[in-house]
Amino acid sequence: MGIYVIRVPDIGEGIAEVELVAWHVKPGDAVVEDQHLADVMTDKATVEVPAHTHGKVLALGGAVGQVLAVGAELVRLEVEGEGNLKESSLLPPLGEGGDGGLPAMGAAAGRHAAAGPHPNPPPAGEGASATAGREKKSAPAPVQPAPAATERIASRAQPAAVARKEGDRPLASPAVRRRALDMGIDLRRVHGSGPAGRIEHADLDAYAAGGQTGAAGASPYVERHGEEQIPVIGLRRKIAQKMQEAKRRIPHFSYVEEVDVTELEALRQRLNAIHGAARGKLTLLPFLARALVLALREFPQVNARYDDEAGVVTRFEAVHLGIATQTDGGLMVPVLRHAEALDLWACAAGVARVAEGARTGKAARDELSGSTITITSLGTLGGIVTTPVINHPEVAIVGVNRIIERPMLRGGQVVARQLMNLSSSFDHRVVDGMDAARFIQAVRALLETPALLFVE
Amino acid sequence: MTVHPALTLHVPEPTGRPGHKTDFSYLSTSPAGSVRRPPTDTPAADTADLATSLVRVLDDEGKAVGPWVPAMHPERLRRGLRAMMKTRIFDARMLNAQRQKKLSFYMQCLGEEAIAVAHAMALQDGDMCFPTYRQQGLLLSRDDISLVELICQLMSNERDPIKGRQLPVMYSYKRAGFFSISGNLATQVPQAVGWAMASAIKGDTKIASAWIGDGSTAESDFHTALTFAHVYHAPVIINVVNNQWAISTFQSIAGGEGTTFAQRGVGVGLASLRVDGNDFLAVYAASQWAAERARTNHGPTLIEWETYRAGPHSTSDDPSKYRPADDWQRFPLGDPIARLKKHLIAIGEWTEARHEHTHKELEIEIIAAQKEAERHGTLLDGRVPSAATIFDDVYHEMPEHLRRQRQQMGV
Amino acid sequence: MADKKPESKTVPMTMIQALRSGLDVMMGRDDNVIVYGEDVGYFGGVFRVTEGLQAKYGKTRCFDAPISESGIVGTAIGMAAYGLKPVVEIQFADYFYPATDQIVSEAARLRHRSAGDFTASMTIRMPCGGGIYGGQTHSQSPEAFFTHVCGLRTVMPSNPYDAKGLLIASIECDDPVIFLEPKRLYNGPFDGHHDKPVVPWSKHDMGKVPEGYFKVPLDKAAVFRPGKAVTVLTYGTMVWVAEAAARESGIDAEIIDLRSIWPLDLDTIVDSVKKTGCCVVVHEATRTSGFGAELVALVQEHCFYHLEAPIERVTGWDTPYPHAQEWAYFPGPSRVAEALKRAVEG
Amino acid sequence: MKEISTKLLVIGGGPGGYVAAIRAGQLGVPTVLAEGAQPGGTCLNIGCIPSKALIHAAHAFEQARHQAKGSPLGIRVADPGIDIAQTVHWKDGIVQRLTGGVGALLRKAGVQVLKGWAHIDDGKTVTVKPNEGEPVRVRCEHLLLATGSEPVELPSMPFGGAIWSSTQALSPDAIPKRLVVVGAGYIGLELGMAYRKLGADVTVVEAIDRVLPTYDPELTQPVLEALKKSGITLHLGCKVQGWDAKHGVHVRSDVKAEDFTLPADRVLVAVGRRPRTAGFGLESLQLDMAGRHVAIDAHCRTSMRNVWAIGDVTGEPMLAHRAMAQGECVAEQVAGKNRRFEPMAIPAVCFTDPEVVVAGRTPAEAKAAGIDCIEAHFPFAANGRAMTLESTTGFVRVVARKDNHLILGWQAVGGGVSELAAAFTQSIEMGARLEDVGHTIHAHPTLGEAVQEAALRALGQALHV
Repeated sequence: MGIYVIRVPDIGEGIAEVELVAWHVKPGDAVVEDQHLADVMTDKATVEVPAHTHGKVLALGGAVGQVLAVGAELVRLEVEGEGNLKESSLLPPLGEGGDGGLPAMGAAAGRHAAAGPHPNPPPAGEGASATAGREKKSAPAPVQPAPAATERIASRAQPAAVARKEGDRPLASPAVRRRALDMGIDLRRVHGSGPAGRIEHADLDAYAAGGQTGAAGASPYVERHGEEQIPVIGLRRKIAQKMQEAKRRIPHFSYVEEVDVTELEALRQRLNAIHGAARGKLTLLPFLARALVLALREFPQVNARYDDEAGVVTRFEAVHLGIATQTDGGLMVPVLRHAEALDLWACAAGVARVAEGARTGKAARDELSGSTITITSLGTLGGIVTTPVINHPEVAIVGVNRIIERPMLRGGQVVARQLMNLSSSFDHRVVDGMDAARFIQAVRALLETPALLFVE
Repeated sequence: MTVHPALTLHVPEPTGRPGHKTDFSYLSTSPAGSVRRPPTDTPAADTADLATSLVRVLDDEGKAVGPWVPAMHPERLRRGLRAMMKTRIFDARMLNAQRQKKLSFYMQCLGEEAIAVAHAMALQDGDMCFPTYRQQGLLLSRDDISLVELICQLMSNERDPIKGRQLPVMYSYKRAGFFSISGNLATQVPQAVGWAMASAIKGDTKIASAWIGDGSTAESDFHTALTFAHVYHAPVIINVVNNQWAISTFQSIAGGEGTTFAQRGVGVGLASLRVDGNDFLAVYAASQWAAERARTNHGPTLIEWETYRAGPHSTSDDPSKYRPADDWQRFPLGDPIARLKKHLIAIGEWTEARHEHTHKELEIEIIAAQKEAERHGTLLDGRVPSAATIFDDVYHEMPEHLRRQRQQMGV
Repeated sequence: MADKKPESKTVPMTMIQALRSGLDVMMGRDDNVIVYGEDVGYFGGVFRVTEGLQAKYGKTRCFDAPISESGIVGTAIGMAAYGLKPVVEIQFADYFYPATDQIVSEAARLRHRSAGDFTASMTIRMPCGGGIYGGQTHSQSPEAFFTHVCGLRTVMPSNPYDAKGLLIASIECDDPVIFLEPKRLYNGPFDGHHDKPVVPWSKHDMGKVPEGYFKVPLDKAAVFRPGKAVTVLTYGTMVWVAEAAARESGIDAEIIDLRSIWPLDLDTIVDSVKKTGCCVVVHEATRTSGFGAELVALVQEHCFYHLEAPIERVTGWDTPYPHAQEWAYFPGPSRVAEALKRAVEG
Repeated sequence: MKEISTKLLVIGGGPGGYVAAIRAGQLGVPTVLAEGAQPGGTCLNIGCIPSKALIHAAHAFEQARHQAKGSPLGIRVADPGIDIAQTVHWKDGIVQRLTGGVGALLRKAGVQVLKGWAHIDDGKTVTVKPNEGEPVRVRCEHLLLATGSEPVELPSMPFGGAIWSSTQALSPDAIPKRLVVVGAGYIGLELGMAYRKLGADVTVVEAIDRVLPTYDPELTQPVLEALKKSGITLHLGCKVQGWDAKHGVHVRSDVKAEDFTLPADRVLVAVGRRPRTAGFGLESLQLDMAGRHVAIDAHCRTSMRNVWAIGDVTGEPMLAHRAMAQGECVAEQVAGKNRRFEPMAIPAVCFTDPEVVVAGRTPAEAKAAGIDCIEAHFPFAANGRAMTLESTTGFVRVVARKDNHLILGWQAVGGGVSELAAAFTQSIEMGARLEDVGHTIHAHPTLGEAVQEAALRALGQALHV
């Protein structure tokens, strides 16, 4: 028998260390080639580490949450033949982001409403946790036929306030169920505080008295003592580090300007009406991207990355657009490369693709790094003004606030116009206030007369 | 340029109103036996004179005179008399029941009994009548239609053969050649012509007999039917029962002033007769004539039967508001039952005593039938056919939307 | 479409020839079948539908009638009461009004009011619909008058094959049937593009009709064009207009040809709307209280939870049918296409 | 005809019907109950109760004979015998006491009982024809169909004479020497095993290739072994073709080459039960049907307004306790309350020897429903009480969700396990988890301990195995 050591893979781009996010095997387990051993995390993506050969797990190289240097020992296997302990060969770089298995901890635990006293994940090795997330829609075999249409009115009119898997019947004792019928309360909208989400009499009373609005909104009269410690690990830890770094090292200067997007919106809706069915619907983003591409031509210093240690600012002709995207694990910034070469629809499709890649963890490597300027938007929750944090090492970030219709004076007349704020932040070390203001005014001019967007 | 007087609109009026007697001179009549009887294959155009004269057989003394005297055995006359009496007594009893709310509605044929009864005796089994609601005599003159069943229809009770779906008196008896009565006026006349055309198309021997009141002849369906009957020489008899009144409208408003309804037939090309409707023998004779004409492929006949609607239009009508109360007594053509009774006595085939006895016998029979019918419920006591049955017979086979609606009704 | 495999040879037929063949087959099989109406005898009908029938079956089986719609229908009821199977023609659907009393109070009610003692098994054929510059009294689509009358069946074919199959089924049916024939489809399918030359039925697979006896059931709608994006409920000429709208708009519409307008094949409709989630109703007849209103009511009753958009209706305007402005009134493919888009985009 | 009107008319006085009537009466609803035979229906008169009585008697007699052959318990019994007439008399006594009791309860609740056969005229009118005397027409506001089910008859062997249905088998005039049972369902085996214990030579013929086909094989294995041990001959995968006095039952086998005959003094046909929907005008209501059963919704409403249906006539599971629960549910709705019939689980018990109980989902059903579950067994061989009852075959099995240990189902086979049914459905209905049952003190020594142990074992904390 021999010893075969599997080391922490070098995922590329000079990544120094990785974080161990989940184990899928435990000492003593027999493993087969390519079996999914563990998940490790860089600031780019989560990567699955497969077994290189058959063997039995002797030892694990670290605990979940521990940071390991690239090349460090990850798993030690007992294998047939003499193994690889002798030469310390660098392991072949892992395939493109692995086959996209969900990080054991990430998505699965989050979505499943398994409240209750089980903070730690089910014991590893059960092999179940990875599948827990992918539970098929369980079609409960109710003894009685599906609820009559009238019941569906109630459930349809008010979406169930309690995150239960669709089709699960609310757990309640016969006594609670009968009282609910008498009180005309649909149990599907009552939060169950009991074990496995069971609805207790107290819950029913709370619902009836305070009219429990949602899962979180506890009735004001009931004390809550639950606490939950969540270690800042994985993607969350990465985000924390980057934000801290950006805030600490970059003197942010924010500049907010109001843009009249009435014409722009009219154009957008016209294009959607004509080409929407065939080419897909356009949001505001592609137009803004177009505006940035044109404006950056006059203000290259905004389309740059600043390596403050080396003291070098690299300006780019290409516009690699960072798209701030909210994922289940937290904020990620996938990159739409060469935005300058994309027309409105291609840009829209590209944004959708990279955002989806980030959300599902399937983003290709080059789609997760290399952006030269970033756009961030909270969509309808855009707020009036924001102070976005620059995506280090970039030097600028453009934030889009919400569009609202307000009375404006035009030619002495009060007319309704659609207005939108752009809240942008700049690295004051390399971008002076005047340049930043003029850059934003250039973008504003393009957006306010959209025809200019199509003039090279 | 000549000066014309102002134009005036002529609105016909009856000669009598409540409080002053009717002048019946408007009613042109002919002496009994004076009107000729042409062969049944005579050309229609030659019957113009018969459309204005009045065929009568019984004279004032009750003797049968003239060329129209039918060959009728006294036993069949007695059966006719009995049928007329039965119809009149039945009407009287049912009027009573309506007053007691056992029926919701009733219509009598007081004073017109001879027309339906005698006409029925002139038809054959299989012929089809298309009656109005005042020809109950066609059914009451038969011995194969149960009085109990008729009364069950009047009471819309559980034994009503048409399941409480029609107003009382709107019978339907295909087996007795009595087409389902419709509440709409004159619709049955073109239907009768169609039925006759069908019989002809199939080379059958059955004929049709359509019925209509003087008032309804104003309906377009009546004129259309005359045209179709003439065009296709349909084997049909079209009976216009001119009982002078359409609810409160005198027959002149229907176009009878200065002319006769029978002349309409001649105008279209139908053989036409005008006959004394209260003269049992004349009715039988004229009906026989028309039936033979039709059955021998010589086409249709229009007969106007002069009579008088002695009673109200229906239980919801009060004639005292629009005509003199003594009209019927003074009506020149008299009472059909009295005239036939007088004739039978005159020829020694009947006596007052037998008349009295028959009257009592009929009353007992009708009262018993009413009692029996009431055992199956009345509209009043709610024992009517189940509401579930209203969904039957809308279509030949019940479509799904009706099955679902019955589920929603819950019965 | 072909619900029972017909055995006989299939030949190209226009809708006129298909109807004639239907009458011919039935008159041959059942000598109680009588055909009459204005000009239908010696001349063979103003649209030539009954051409040759009098010559073949004699004057007492196929004959002309006086110009009296109430007389034609009234006598037909009498014939049906006798036991015949009259198939009468109202020369233009616009002329049925004088026969309304006979149709509604008599034919439709006879079975019910006599508890089955008498029945009126008859078929009343009426050429209907516009598209031929017929003006306001040769273009109307009166189906809504009849669907409101219980006891009547209302049928409208959209192609020669269905025309013959449905006519035979109507004649054999024991109920009174109002058989509406879209005259613009007599010679070929019409998709609303009036500027294009007429495509004859011979160039269309629905123009191939078996010569012998076959029936298309009265209680079954046809999925004229399967699709997933939106359900179009329509009948008659509008079936072809809807198909053109779907083709030109690129929207994958499922077109249901009702064929039997009432009683209605509700299951086919509900299944389709539940699948697509949106619905467009199309008919030539005027909008208010048109039969489309009933279809909308039924769809919202049975598919409320599956609807993702309001149900659209494309109909004739609430005006008398114009002569010169025919194509402004006639619901064409562009109006239908707009409705499809509104329904799909919600 | 005499006519009465009421608010609720119940057709059928079986468990569903009489419970609905009593409950409605208690709630002040004017109620009429039409029952052609005895109150209590199949269950009390020719079903559950009499069959359990016969099974008990047979078991007692078999025990006596077992002890007579030298009992390890040291009991001495001389020449045991049975007077079957007295047994039937004893059973009939129980039935009369119960049907009498139901009659009293109905009277106490103010229910008007019409003893006669109902015929439906329309959705709100029923004519009740008594065996003698004048028919009565009843008009009602609410009509409740509780007509139950009847044994399925084989066309080749109609009931009568030597061909028994379960009804005749429960009132035997004598114990047949050779009894052939057609159908290895719960009725066939319950009575087949009872008659074996009464001394009859029993042969069971079943078309399907295993006994109690509606239960899972692991559960019925102990029953199969008991059948073989008791000397009952079993012909699986065989279909009966007919019967004649000389040769007995003609059987065609999928497995064997030729057909064969089984001599028989009596033949018990127990191939299933079908809903009683014919012969009283039900079809005239044109209700929506579910196959041969009346279709109902979660309120026990049929497709017709204010017409309700409960019990066997509405289909599977055809169990008396389901009918009773539905009866109560309907009565309370007629009284104006808001009720739904949506139990989390309905137990089913088979009184073979050993007994079988199922409640909730089996492991196979849970997997089929895509639920990630865990299961655990606890054998009675490791249960002290079972040993003291000389009955250590069988086990208790629990099925629960893997993620939150919510109990999904219980199954058990073994002597006396029918009494565990209450614990099983109580735990499922209450939404209990393995921990709830595992950490409840179960009395020692009882068969119930096996329930606790099964739960603990599922949690990986088994103590006694």
